[in-house]
Amino acid sequence: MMREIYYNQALREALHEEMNRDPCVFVMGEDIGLYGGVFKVTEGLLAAFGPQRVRETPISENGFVGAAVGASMTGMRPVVELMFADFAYVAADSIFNQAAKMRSMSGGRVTVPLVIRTQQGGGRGNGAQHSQSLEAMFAHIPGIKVVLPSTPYDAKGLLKSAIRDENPVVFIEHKLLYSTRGLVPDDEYTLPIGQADIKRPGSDVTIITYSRCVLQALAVATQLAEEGIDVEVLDLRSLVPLDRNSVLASARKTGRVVVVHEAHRFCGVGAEIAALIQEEAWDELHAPVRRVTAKDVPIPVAPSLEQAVLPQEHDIMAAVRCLMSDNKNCS
Amino acid sequence: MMREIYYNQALREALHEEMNRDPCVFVMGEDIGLYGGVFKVTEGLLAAFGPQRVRETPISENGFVGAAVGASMTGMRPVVELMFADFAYVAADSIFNQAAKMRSMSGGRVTVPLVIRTQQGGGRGNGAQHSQSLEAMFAHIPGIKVVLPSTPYDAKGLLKSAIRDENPVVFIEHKLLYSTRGLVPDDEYTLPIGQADIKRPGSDVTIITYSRCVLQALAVATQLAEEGIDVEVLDLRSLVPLDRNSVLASARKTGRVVVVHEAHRFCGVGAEIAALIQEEAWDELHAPVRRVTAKDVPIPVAPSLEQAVLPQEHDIMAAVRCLMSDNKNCS
Amino acid sequence: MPLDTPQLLACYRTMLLIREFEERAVKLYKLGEIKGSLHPCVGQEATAAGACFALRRDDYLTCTYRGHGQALAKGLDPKEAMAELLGKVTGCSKGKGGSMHFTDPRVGLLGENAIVGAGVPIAAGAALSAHMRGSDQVAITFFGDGAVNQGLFAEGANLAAVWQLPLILFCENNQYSEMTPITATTRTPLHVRAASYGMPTVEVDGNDVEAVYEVTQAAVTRARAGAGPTFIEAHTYRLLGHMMGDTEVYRTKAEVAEWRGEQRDPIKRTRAALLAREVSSATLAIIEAAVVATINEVEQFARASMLPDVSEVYEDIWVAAA
Amino acid sequence: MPLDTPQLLACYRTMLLIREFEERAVKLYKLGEIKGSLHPCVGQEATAAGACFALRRDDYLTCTYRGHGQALAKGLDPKEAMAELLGKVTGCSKGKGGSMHFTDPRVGLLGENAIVGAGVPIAAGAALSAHMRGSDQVAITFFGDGAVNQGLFAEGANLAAVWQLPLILFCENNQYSEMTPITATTRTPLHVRAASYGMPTVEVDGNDVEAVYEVTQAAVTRARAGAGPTFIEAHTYRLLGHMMGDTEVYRTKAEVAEWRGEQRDPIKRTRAALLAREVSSATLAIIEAAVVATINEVEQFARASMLPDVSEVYEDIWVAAA
Ligand SMILES: Cc1ncc(C[n+]2csc(CCOP(=O)(O)OP(=O)(O)O)c2C)c(N)n1
Ligand SMILES: Cc1ncc(C[n+]2csc(CCOP(=O)(O)OP(=O)(O)O)c2C)c(N)n1
Ligand SMILES: [Mg+2]
Ligand SMILES: [Mg+2]
Repeated sequence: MMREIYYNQALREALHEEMNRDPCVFVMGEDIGLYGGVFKVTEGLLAAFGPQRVRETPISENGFVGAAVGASMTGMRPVVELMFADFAYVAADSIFNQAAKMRSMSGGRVTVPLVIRTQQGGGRGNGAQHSQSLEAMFAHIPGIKVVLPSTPYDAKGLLKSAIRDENPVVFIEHKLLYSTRGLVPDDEYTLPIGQADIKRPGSDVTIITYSRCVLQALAVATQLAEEGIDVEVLDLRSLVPLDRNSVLASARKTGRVVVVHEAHRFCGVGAEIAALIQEEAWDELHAPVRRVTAKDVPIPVAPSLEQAVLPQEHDIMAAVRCLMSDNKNCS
Repeated sequence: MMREIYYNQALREALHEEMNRDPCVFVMGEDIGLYGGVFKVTEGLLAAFGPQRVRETPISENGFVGAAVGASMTGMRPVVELMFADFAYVAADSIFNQAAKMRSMSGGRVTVPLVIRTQQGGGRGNGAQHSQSLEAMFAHIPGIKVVLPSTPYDAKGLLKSAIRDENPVVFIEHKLLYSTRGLVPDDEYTLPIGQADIKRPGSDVTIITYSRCVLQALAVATQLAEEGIDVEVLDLRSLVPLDRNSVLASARKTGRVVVVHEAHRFCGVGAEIAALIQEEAWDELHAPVRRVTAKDVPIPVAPSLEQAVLPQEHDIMAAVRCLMSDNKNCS
Repeated sequence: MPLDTPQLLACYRTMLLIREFEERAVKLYKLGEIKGSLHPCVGQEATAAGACFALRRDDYLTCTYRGHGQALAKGLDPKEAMAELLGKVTGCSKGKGGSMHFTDPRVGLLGENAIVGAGVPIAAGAALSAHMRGSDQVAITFFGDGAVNQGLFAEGANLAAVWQLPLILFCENNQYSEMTPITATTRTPLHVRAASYGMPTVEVDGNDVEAVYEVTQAAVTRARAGAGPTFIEAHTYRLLGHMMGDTEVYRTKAEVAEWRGEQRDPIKRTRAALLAREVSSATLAIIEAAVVATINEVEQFARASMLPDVSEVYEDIWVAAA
Repeated sequence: MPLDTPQLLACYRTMLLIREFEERAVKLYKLGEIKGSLHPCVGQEATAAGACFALRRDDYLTCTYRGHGQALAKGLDPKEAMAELLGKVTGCSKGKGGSMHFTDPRVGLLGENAIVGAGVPIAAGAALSAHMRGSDQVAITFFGDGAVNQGLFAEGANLAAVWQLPLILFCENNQYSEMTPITATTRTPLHVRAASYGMPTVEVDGNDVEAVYEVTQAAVTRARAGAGPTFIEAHTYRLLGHMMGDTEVYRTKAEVAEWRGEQRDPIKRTRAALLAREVSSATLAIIEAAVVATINEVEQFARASMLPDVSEVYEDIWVAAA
């Protein structure tokens, strides 16, 4: 049986179930206890599990992510909430120099089963320091899995898998997804990390994307279907590991690819996917891989500008139409 | 007239001349005074300019880079030494949330004429936390110029320009370049930031690279010339701004491109260059753009492994030969 | 030196302006005219007004997302401030920065900051700059109780102490960092933590504008004289939620009501003090009406202004070469 | 409780082992057998030996690039340690970590760290883990004087204090951070900085192994009893340069010579203390010879071991799903 629930509710269920299942799982972060987190993901956990396992932290991200690394090396399974992905910069050492490298530096003797949950993205006018999308940074440095679910179903199943994973996982939610709804099974389930999902099959063009942009891509696909353009929407769901097979299979099938993301363009995931596809599927491509991304400027607050900086449906539409046309210089 | 001097000497001359020219220029960092910095770039500056302008800092990178941001907003021109690029993680907030965004967030009312000098790269067995190449991270986040000189001549001319630039500049040296030598004019000169340099013209294949890999590319080009393969080596010199025109012109000329860098592959600069070239020069390419990069694992210490992880001349050679062959699956 | 009556009146006017500005912003937020983030400083007007009254226009200031009051007290044009909240091109940052990034170097305002603690090193750098240029400018940085737990505070405070910078570290201890009481995140008083870097500290009733002025004035005098930094811990309280939408489950209505009372609310207290100094209530009424009129104009200006044109997107990122 | 003579002999042996290990590593570095980074702890053997003698094998330890001594004192096999320095596959990290990343969870060693300050939060997390699992394990973190200036120290110390974690923060104040005297980067004693978080602190002569043991033992007892963290400031000195190649322009030969003398060198002092307890010099000579023999074997083992095969490159990054 399925129920329709919110994305943040799906995450909450995942946390609740995993904390019930395994006493080593605990959550920590800022304002996650009584208040239930500023996006309400941890609501109710304090009442259910008490302050030891729902641990309020001082505003010291590098410190408490570092502490989570130490706890995860010694038998616990911390799930840390980083309130905004933008705060990854203050926690960057603990994430990139510690969590990501600990296993390798110990020759495999230690494991770091740590989850860092965070949320990112723009569209709410929160400004340059609260709207960034940082997945490319997390994915560039080896040693951390990077997961970005787009639906309540994926969010729940992937968060449960992230918590059970023996590796550090950065689990990136999107601030505009919390209030979206979707069907989620009553029964327990998990989803494997590292498998992309065809959210809509199609034959003319592939849109490769993840997180909130999946919703935009699906809306675009629906509109373009009316024009007779059959769009496939491939949701990567995780960047590390990347489901190369699904990416290449879809690229080979349609021969036309647009990559869409809210992160900046330069050295973003779009660049990686484009580079990969042209390397591996050169002869099957009908046209270059196109990218629809945020512009390479800090995210401004004014709604007029924020919209212009972040990828919009019409931008995706234009890129798809460009690929379907014979004009190589249209986008 | 030209003299042959070391790379670190070239940098030292640039600092010395700029500090002489402009009393607002000052340097700060760890152990840069009496000791002259662990790579000896600031040697002699303390004696010449005194402890106010050659300022020894506590080990608090986020703090002193933040202070440099504040000083640069208020009339000074700090040149900060970050001893290893790997420490950018502890300073990441001051770099990415502050320096990079300050001008935009103020609607252009403030300027941040700040230089962060650092060095990066592997090859010395310094391990996972002291060997990283982080240029893609600096370049991904808009608002900072990113410069990586490969020769003493470029190092001096570009550092002087970086100091005079009104924008924040991350100036990335390479630990294995300090002891390399090259010709540098006696007379004062500067080099514009944002212009790539053809270090060797060629007609068959373009190697696009920067920093120490330029030396590897030139060595490869010399060897391949004996086989009759004429390699062009394009030294980007800066990633932000990127000299798109030179990149595309060379790609169009040869139709075959290898990008080489020591940073990790996933979402690295190679991905960006490959994505850009296939977007813009699709019809002129004879083969997909190839990448020769560090493998996506933390840099190990053992010499056997470190060499296997970092790009070597034979890797570059193989990629070039692959492009010259008809076999698309060779690399 | 205590404030004389005209000075206290000036502070009162500033406090009223801040209160009225913030309440108007809340109204505009509820109307959907302001989007994104809004962290009102209602209740904390005395720290802003009292501390900034001790500063010169060319002194430097950094503060936080809750810094509207300090920005206005330092001299930011309220029209530019409100327009910025609405994301208008007439805003102090042309609508690019928004509520958490008011900046105006013309009045020494080096920026609010949305990263807790980040303003401390930046202000230390401004103080260093003043010192190196041989100017007698000082810098002040406002931050909350929760910020003292951030490594950025520790590093910035240490730099200020070691380099004996002309910096005032002004901590507004309003008892909560977001929804978490400060007692849950530190075991010792904040001024004890600051003193450990080797700088004088002082505690003050942050809702007493005269007291705030006096301790800040003393710190500024020390700083200008080259005697180094001072840490001020001002006890205060925010009367509204941490941000718009805060359900305030973490505190009781009674606690808030007490701080809204005659004994605690800084504006009510200053009003009473002025009356006690025999300023007439008619005089006060004139000031009060004038502030409301100003904020009406401010609102009108902000609403009538245009959103930035899309062509602005690539502006204000880079300074072009000369 | 003071050390009895067999215990002091055990500590003496550990100190000798560390000294011999480090001097051998220096020799191998000069021969080109060891590459990369090497930060010898010669002169600081008493802190390692004394503190670790107060720990159980299942207690946790983090330390720095200068932590070879602590790693060995905690029980790391010196063969694995030396092989790691040479980047050999028999090393504790299979040659992947090198000099700055000795790790062995089997003896509680959670890693040296090449980032100044980073070991503090990690150890705090291990202490939290012990506490949450209801174990009576404690964690200790060693760091230098310079690390106290890092935000990571501040944040980690505060977590330990607020959560009353079973953590010992062990500061080896050797007067310099790299080439910079600590007096240039802090205005107050380091234990004052630590005390401000609300934890007991103690200063100790770090070259007196008995004293180091006693203060650490007391801190461990407190921590095991659930009474929270302790900060120990141990005054010591490194007799060699910060790293290989350090020109040591920042200190005088006389200063170093003094610390090498009978009154200061921790090994000479312990030897004298043992003789004063009427341990015969013959007994000591046997121990000394045994340590040299051990290190000879260690060197042989490390040199004879193989470099890791290139096929190892992708190993030890990810744990495969069960
Ligand atoms: C580095 C960082 N961590 C977390 C946040 C989220 N956050 C915004 S305000 C705040 C509380 C700050 O409390 P305090 O310093 O007491 O200031 P107040 O809001 O009470 O004025 C938090 C945790 C942030 N903006 N930056
Ligand atoms: C975050 C960071 N900044 C700078 C360095 C470079 N560095 C390595 S050791 C060191 C000095 C540390 O001094 P201290 O903490 O006193 O330890 P000691 O070396 O004296 O044992 C510095 C600055 C580093 N490794 N990490
Ligand atoms: Mg507060
Ligand atoms: Mg030291």
